[in-house]
Amino acid sequence: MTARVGVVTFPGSLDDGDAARAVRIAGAEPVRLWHGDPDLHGVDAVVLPGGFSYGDYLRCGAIARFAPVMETVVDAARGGLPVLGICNGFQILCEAHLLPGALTRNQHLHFRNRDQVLRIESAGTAWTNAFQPGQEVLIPVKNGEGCYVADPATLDQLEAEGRVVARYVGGNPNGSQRDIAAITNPAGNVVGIMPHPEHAVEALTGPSLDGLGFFTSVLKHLVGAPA
Amino acid sequence: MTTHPEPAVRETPDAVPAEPQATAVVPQAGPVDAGRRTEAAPADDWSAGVDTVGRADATPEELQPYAELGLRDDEYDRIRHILGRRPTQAELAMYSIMWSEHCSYKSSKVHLRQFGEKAPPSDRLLAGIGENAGVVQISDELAVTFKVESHNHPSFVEPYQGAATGVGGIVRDILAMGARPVAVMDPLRFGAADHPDTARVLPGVIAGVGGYGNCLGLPNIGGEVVFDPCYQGNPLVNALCLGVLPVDRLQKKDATGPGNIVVLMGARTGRDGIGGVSVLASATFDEGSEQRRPSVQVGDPFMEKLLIEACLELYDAELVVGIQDLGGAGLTCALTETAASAGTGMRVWLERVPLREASMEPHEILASESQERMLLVVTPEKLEAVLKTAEKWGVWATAIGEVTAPSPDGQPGRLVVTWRDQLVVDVPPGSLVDDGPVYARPMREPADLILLQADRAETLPRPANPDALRETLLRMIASPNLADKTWVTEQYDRYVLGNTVLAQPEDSGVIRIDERTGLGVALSVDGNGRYARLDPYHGTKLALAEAYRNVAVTGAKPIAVTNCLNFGSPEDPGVMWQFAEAVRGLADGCLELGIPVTGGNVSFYNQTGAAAIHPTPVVGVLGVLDNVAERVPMGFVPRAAGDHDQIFLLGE
Amino acid sequence: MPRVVVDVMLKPEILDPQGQAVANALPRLGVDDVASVRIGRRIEIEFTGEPDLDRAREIADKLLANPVIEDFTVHLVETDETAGAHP
Amino acid sequence: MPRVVVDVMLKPEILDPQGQAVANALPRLGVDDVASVRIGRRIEIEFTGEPDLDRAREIADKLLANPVIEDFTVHLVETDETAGAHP
Ligand SMILES: Nc1ncnc2c1ncn2[C@@H]1O[C@H](COP(=O)(O)OP(=O)(O)O)[C@@H](O)[C@H]1O
Repeated sequence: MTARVGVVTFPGSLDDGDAARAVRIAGAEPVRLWHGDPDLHGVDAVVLPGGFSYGDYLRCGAIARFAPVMETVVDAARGGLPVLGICNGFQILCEAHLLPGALTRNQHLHFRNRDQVLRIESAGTAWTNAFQPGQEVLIPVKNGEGCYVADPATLDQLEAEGRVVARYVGGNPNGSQRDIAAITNPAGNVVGIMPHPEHAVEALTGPSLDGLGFFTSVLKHLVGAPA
Repeated sequence: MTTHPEPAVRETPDAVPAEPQATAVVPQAGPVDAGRRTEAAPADDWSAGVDTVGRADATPEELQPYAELGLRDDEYDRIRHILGRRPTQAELAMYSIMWSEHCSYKSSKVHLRQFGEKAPPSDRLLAGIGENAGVVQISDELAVTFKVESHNHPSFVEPYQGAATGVGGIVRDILAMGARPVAVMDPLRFGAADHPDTARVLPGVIAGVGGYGNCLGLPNIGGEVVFDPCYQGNPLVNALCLGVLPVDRLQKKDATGPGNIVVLMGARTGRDGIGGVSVLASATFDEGSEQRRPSVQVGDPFMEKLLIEACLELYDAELVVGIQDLGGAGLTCALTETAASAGTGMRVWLERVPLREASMEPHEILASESQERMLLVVTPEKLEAVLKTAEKWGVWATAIGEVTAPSPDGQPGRLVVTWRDQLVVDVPPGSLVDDGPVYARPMREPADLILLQADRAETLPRPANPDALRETLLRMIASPNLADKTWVTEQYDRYVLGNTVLAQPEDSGVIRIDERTGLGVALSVDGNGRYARLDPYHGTKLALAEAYRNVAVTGAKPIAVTNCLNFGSPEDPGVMWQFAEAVRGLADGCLELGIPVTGGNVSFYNQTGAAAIHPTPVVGVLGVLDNVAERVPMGFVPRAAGDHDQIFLLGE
Repeated sequence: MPRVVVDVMLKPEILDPQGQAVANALPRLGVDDVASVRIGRRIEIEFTGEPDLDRAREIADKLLANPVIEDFTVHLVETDETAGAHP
Repeated sequence: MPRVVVDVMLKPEILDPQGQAVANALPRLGVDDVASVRIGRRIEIEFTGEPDLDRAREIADKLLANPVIEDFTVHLVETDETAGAHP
């Protein structure tokens, strides 16, 4: 049975099609989920894609968090469902308090799109088990509000528990504290990442194929997980 | 946004009377509106000030501010002749907008004809000049559409919003053809790089182009950034959009089928960009109203994204008969163009238009340039489904009128508009769209051209030794025009949609259109105002040749051309000559290269006082790649095992 | 130390997509009695010496507000009135 | 009609790059006596009925402010005190 990975479309989601394509290339079946429908249609994992949900008005992710689908996603995530939030999805996960901290305006105040080297710090999550710890990957970053902040105690706790999943290497594109690019919850099933692995899954359109690992990881995770 | 506090949809089919009789329909204010509508004066207060057709008949001698609206004496006389009476205020506003240079192309029309006359035959062209954008077939099933447009002046006044709404406007043009917008480009011109005002304009424009395009989810795949003091008081912000459609999804703007319903979809209408017709304020308008008429439109890319998805869903379900975007001339243009191109009439109840400010007057509603709106023509049976789709995507959709039959004698129908039971407009739509003035303006080669041309490249001193050569090279490298553009292009998303094969810093952007077959297109925009200033005919040909080359070197076959012609005042014979030469150059160049101009845009009056910008034709060329995997990127690819590429220089 | 606060709001006739998006989201939180939401900026300026309202007005005019689309007001607050200090 | 105003400011310990950018630009305008600039949001809420401070506080807490990085205050203003109305 191929795994079924849901991709949520909020009003203003932009990378939902790309996330679905990445899921497909990784060998799973993408299932499109609609923000207004609380039913997850039995998917095995969920991706909250990038974009500008609700125009990113007020704060990025602040309004999307209240979408009907999010109530189910939050509950399911607490129950162990693998959830990956990419960019806007990461912002939504923080707003929904599935992940600690917040994503704020880039320190240099500009939207920035570039190919970015990341170091995978934790290969112990549902979305990074295909990598080696310390492995460097090249993935596009593109955001205006990607600066990760949290209070020092939270940051220390993330570090101590090995929950910093990836860090920017060779230049921090947005001023994130401790160069943090991705984090996870204590259980390792929920991951938020600012850069866009779904844009690095094809040689023709991406800077590398490194993004694929995030999607193949969850398949591996699902096979290993008890049904 | 699907949880509008009320359904986004507020009219049902039976609210539209079958007969084109004036029927009072009280606009129902929803909760969101309620707060803002409370300021509205009762309807009766307004009717006193509204200029109706009856009043116009009864007061033929009333003085009207047509000159302030930019209409000449003879143009005003023509309007009176067409109508057989003086126009109402609303009609006057409509004629002044539709007969403006911007909408009527009255100074450029006689020249632009060459694009059609000299166009090489093409069996790919599904829609050409005159449509919202040209449509070119690229395979049995697929077509692409692309067009470039200017938003120069608004971007000088308010760089962020001006540039943002420039992107929004061209995207709606593409959407109106039935296409999904898939990429944007932005040819830009600024004043001197170190001028303080450039420090205001440039970051705002870049942020605006990025802010709108990024939020819409359209990759930016190329453009230009050029600095020259001639653009100091008049920067150029041109925006190009590319769209893709299945051949059989091509949409028309024609308001065919009497009895069909006219639906306004998208944002609510506010007082955006009606500065031009503000002299028409009625006596009942309170003091301080002047400042309530912003000349700047504010864009809402989120609304536009929803509008795109809603429209595409409507097209795929075959729910619309005709569609037109609302751009420069707002409802006026959309209503008259859709009716005129079908030869039908239209009956519109203006008070049904959802407003942001309840105190708006009829001529303001007709002239408003509020962004993110589309006009649809739908059959009565499908209205319900259309409104449902709008509701799903959280955009307003309101039935505001219906299509009426041409007159029994075969004459086209009339556009009849009422406002709370008052007849405010009764015109032949074609008179606004097609019968506008056309001028063959005087032209004269600029007097200083001969002096400029005398200063020939051959006579310039050349670097004579290695040191001089080094110095020249360093100066060139330091020139803002040759410098790295990363500061700009990093602010644009080039990855979204996952089909960008080439983008900055490549010569052309390349977009994959069909994931299955690898079919794709390459696009480049180029222009050189300095060449065009020296010789507009050849300068324009050079711009075409450059864009053509940029497309060809990726491995694509160039097949279509779009253009944006940025010039000074057409009333200046020197500028008019430059314009005519540029058009002739582009038409001749296209003939020689064997590709048609499929559309474009003219922007006149780019000048500060008497000083015009350099004539700046910007030319976009589109090419097809049967398989984007075979595209040739710009850089030398490192070879394994010490193999080396050979380098050849082609041409002189 | 007192601060100068500059409130910058979009002119009433200018579209406020942010406010609109928030207003549309409220019913989902069970809030049905809000007629409109407008979102602007609040800027707190601390001077090295005496707070200077005229100076603040000048800064607002030149830098903080865009007079084409925004209006602003300037006023003085005691430090412990500011949002930052009183959650 | 009175409105409720919610002022949302970044917590003092959170870096405010926008405010800093403004502060850094001031010397160029000849302003040398500003110690710091902080930029937040001012949200004006109009209720359909009586303005409701408690309701506004609840909205602010749930939606308008992110408690991880922001503090807010809520207060009532007469309409003609708002920035929008008094340029
Ligand atoms: N305003 C812009 N928007 C997007 N891309 C741009 C813009 N300006 C320049 N570029 C891109 O940057 C690259 C370099 O531009 P330029 O220096 O003008 O190159 P060239 O001299 O080859 O035309 C090109 O890929 C061009 O498309």
